[in-house]
Amino acid sequence: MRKVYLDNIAGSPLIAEVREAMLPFLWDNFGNPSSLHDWGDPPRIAVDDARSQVAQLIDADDEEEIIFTGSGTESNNFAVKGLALAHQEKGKHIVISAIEHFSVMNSAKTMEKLGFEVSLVPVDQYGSVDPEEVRRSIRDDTILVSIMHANSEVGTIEPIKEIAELVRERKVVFHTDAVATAGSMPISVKALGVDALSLAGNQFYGPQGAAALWVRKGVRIMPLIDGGIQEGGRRAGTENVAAIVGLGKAAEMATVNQAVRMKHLTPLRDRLLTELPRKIDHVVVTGHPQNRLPGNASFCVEFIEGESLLMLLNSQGVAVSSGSACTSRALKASHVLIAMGLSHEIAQGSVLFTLGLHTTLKDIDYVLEVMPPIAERLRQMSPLYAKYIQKAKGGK
Amino acid sequence: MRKVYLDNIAGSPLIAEVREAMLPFLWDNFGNPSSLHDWGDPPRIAVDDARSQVAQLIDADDEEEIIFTGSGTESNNFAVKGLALAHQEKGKHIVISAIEHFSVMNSAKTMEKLGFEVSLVPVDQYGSVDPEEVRRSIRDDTILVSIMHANSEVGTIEPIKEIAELVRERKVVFHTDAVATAGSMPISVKALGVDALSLAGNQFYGPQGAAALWVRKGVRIMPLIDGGIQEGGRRAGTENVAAIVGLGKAAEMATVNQAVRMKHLTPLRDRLLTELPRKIDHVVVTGHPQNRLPGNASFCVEFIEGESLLMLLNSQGVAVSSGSACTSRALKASHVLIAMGLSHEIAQGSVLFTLGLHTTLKDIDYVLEVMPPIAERLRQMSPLYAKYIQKAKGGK
Amino acid sequence: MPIYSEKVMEHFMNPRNVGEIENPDGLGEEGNPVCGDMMTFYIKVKDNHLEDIKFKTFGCGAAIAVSSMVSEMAIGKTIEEALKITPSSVAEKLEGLPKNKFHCSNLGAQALHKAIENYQSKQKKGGGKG
Amino acid sequence: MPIYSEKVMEHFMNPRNVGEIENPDGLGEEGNPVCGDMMTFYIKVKDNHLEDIKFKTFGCGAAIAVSSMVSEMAIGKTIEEALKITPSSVAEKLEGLPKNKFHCSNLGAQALHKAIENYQSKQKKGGGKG
Ligand SMILES: Cc1ncc(COP(=O)(O)O)c(C=O)c1O
Ligand SMILES: Cc1ncc(COP(=O)(O)O)c(C=O)c1O
Repeated sequence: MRKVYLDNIAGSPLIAEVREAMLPFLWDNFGNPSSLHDWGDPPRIAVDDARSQVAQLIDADDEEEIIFTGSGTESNNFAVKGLALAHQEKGKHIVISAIEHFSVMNSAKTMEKLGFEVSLVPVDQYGSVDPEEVRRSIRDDTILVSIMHANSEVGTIEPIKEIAELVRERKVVFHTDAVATAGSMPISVKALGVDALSLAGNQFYGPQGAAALWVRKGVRIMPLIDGGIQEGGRRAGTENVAAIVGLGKAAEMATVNQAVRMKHLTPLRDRLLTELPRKIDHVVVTGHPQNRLPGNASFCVEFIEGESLLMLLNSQGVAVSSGSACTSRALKASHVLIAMGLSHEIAQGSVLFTLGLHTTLKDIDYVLEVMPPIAERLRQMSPLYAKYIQKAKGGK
Repeated sequence: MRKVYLDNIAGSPLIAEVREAMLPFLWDNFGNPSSLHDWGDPPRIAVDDARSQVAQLIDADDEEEIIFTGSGTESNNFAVKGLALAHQEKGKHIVISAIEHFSVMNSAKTMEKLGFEVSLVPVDQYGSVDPEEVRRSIRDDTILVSIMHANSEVGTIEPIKEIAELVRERKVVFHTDAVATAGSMPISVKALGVDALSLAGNQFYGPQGAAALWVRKGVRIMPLIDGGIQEGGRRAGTENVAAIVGLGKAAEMATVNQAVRMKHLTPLRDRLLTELPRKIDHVVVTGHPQNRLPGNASFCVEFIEGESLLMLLNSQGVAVSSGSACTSRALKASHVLIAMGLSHEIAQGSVLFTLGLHTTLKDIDYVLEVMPPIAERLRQMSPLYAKYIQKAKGGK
Repeated sequence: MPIYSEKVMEHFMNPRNVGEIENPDGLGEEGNPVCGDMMTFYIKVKDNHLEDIKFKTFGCGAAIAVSSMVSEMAIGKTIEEALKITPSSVAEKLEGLPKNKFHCSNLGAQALHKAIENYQSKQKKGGGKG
Repeated sequence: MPIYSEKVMEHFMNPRNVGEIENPDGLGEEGNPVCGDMMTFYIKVKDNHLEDIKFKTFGCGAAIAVSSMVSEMAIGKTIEEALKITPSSVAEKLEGLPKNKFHCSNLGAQALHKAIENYQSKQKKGGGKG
């Protein structure tokens, strides 16, 4: 059976160059970058190099603005909690969007428990944040705004540059979660005009275990993880050298190959976005029709629940994910789909294809071939579909 | 030139079995343990297995009590901050020892900033904590005691079982940082009687990037890293599967081989501890003479500064570390040595040998051969030594 | 371990008794779209026995497997026997369900019981035919 | 990069002018054991020139290399020239010092200056010989 992996958001294979770069630091170069003897030199040099590579990926002038962390989730926790705590003498109000990743959303909730106040900026039906809405939500005691660069569940890219301008006018610190975009499309922290930006290597063919938070020089932040003075005292703990090296290499490869990669992904994504609703009735595309991640095609298939769809696709060799309640371990439908105004019933039919470097046109065509009978089969079992049909008949 | 690596505390090579276990999860099995399709199965099974292996290493009954984290530092931050925040309705007083690792020490300092109060329990000249001192420091509003199982800089093993008994009597939560001991000597959380315990794979030939906090069932803890509901909602972020698998395998190997490893290390350590002070005048052993880590031999060489000693040893192929001010990036002599009552002058001469699986008798003898002339050379340059000699002469 | 047992997978891939019964003797609905699982059970009763059962289910793998298993367990049984089918006995027959799926997706027994109640209340009203 | 430049390493491994001068014309001490670096400079002055310099240093690689470099830079210079030697000019000659080492370990110039001051104050008192 054909194997078609379209769940790159959940995990993706390392590219060969990243693997090669990491291997020496997993085996022979086991030293600690802090060590003053010879064993410390290769890891120290390698971590410095990786810092430059990551700085370059996001067009940061000063590589010391890059703080390595362990995951995108950690970067977001660090940003939200660390920036809020460092600026609390000015106020205790935080603004985020209603469709942030849980790592931002729940960090903000934790800050609420510590006496902060959080406002959620709504999104429209495409998952887009209106900069005006952000501006309106800023108060005199607002100290932090965090709006994601793109939402990975529905692919929508947010107008960060426009938002940043308005936030800067109010002299409020602005963080963006760019985990879904960094390495997948060109990013310049200078052009965006943000103060802090999260990115993670596992989203662009780097390994688990290394991510980064970029914080503009001069912007204060409180550490999330205290201890030794690694990362300039901003993030403690012995460096995960192999993973950092992998992140650096992945950043370098992305800087070079981004344009080619986008050219590869976009037509495949567009084919899926246009053809699937043609092959299956009652399928809605979720997210923005144009402003979306190059590898993201997301839908809701009406009258069907996502997990059973996912499992039947899996039985045909196709890996996808879903934002349905049953597929989430929290057993709640994606807050992103709900924030976009979809009903719970429709949100349950969520299916998300995240394409990658290895995705081919044949893969897409295979999905277009196997998925309609699966949808049909589930609809034949669905009491919601039965009701719909009955109504439609009754309506005639 | 002979290469003698005696800085295993800073980093150590992976053992072959760990490497083999990790490789498939770095390359082919790139799936996400949360994924419901076939790609999710191997990582999910592997993470479950690792959890059992780690539970077994520390004799924990329930593997769900194991929470994977990214580093020993993170485990300690999670323990101190998470346990304190979860129990603050009872009080805001925390007790730690004066020789805790910075990850515990500075987490406690952060809690001070958030309105908590911290008491430091002193240690004696050997770095031992007196359980009575701990008992005396507990107040009605004490909610957390954190005392390390062993100090990795001076090797001293603390009487955790005795301390735990006294703390339990007062119904206070007790955490121990066992990063230096877990995997290096037998540990049973049941026998120790603690409520939470930190451990890290990189201390027993596992990889960077995976560590754990064990928390007894029923003991509340607040997450340090919020987000998705990985690790039962207690530590968010996509799992670093390869590292977790490596930690699990390293735990399994340690469970099996601990006794043999200790038998290998102890005589080598003892040879260094007895012979070095014989070969070089004015050398003091730091830490406890008997209750110490099997691979730890630590000294202060009087009239000499640790970094220059370290660099000259390095020029002879020997890797060690030091607790001198110059070797620390914070430029402060080890707080551990100072807490043990050593003068700054003597603490500057700190040198730490941490032996490992690969250390041989020849390595030790090589150190005993090359180190005396190095010490002599540095003393000939030392104004402190000159003063000492002058005084000694004057005294005659 | 994989999240679902082999038995669950088998019933999910080949669910028994999917469909509707025209003019059923009893009909029971359970669940709602917020939690993501909805089931409708149709029963045909003869001589106090469940002569035929059909169901339609909108929901996850567990929900579909549970519905299928419930229908298989109940078919041919007396009303009294069928009312003894519980979520636990269904989960057991399925060789276990994931912990977090137990409550939400394991609504099959309730849906069947509702269908039976529906039959019984009609009986009371209409004098019955069973 | 490695933490120390090649030049620092070279001076650390082969420090020039280590030792003491009996009955020096000037003696200067700098540093303390808390920060971990201490230096003693001895000078011999002739015709207003630093005819000989020796030092003893307790400290890190940087401290030793700095002392060596300072002695090499100052030897043969006039008092006035020697007083122009600054921590920055020493660091420059050493092809750089790690940022965190700059202040603590770069005491060589001060120790030399103290030795010169010591010489000068003796001169004032004793009428001098230089
Ligand atoms: C937008 C966004 N932010 C943060 C994260 C968190 O990443 P991780 O789970 O790897 O920590 C993700 C993960 O997919 C994401 O898509
Ligand atoms: C006793 C102790 N606790 C915690 C740590 C922190 O470990 P890491 O730097 O790997 O996070 C160490 C590191 O050596 C340690 O020795």
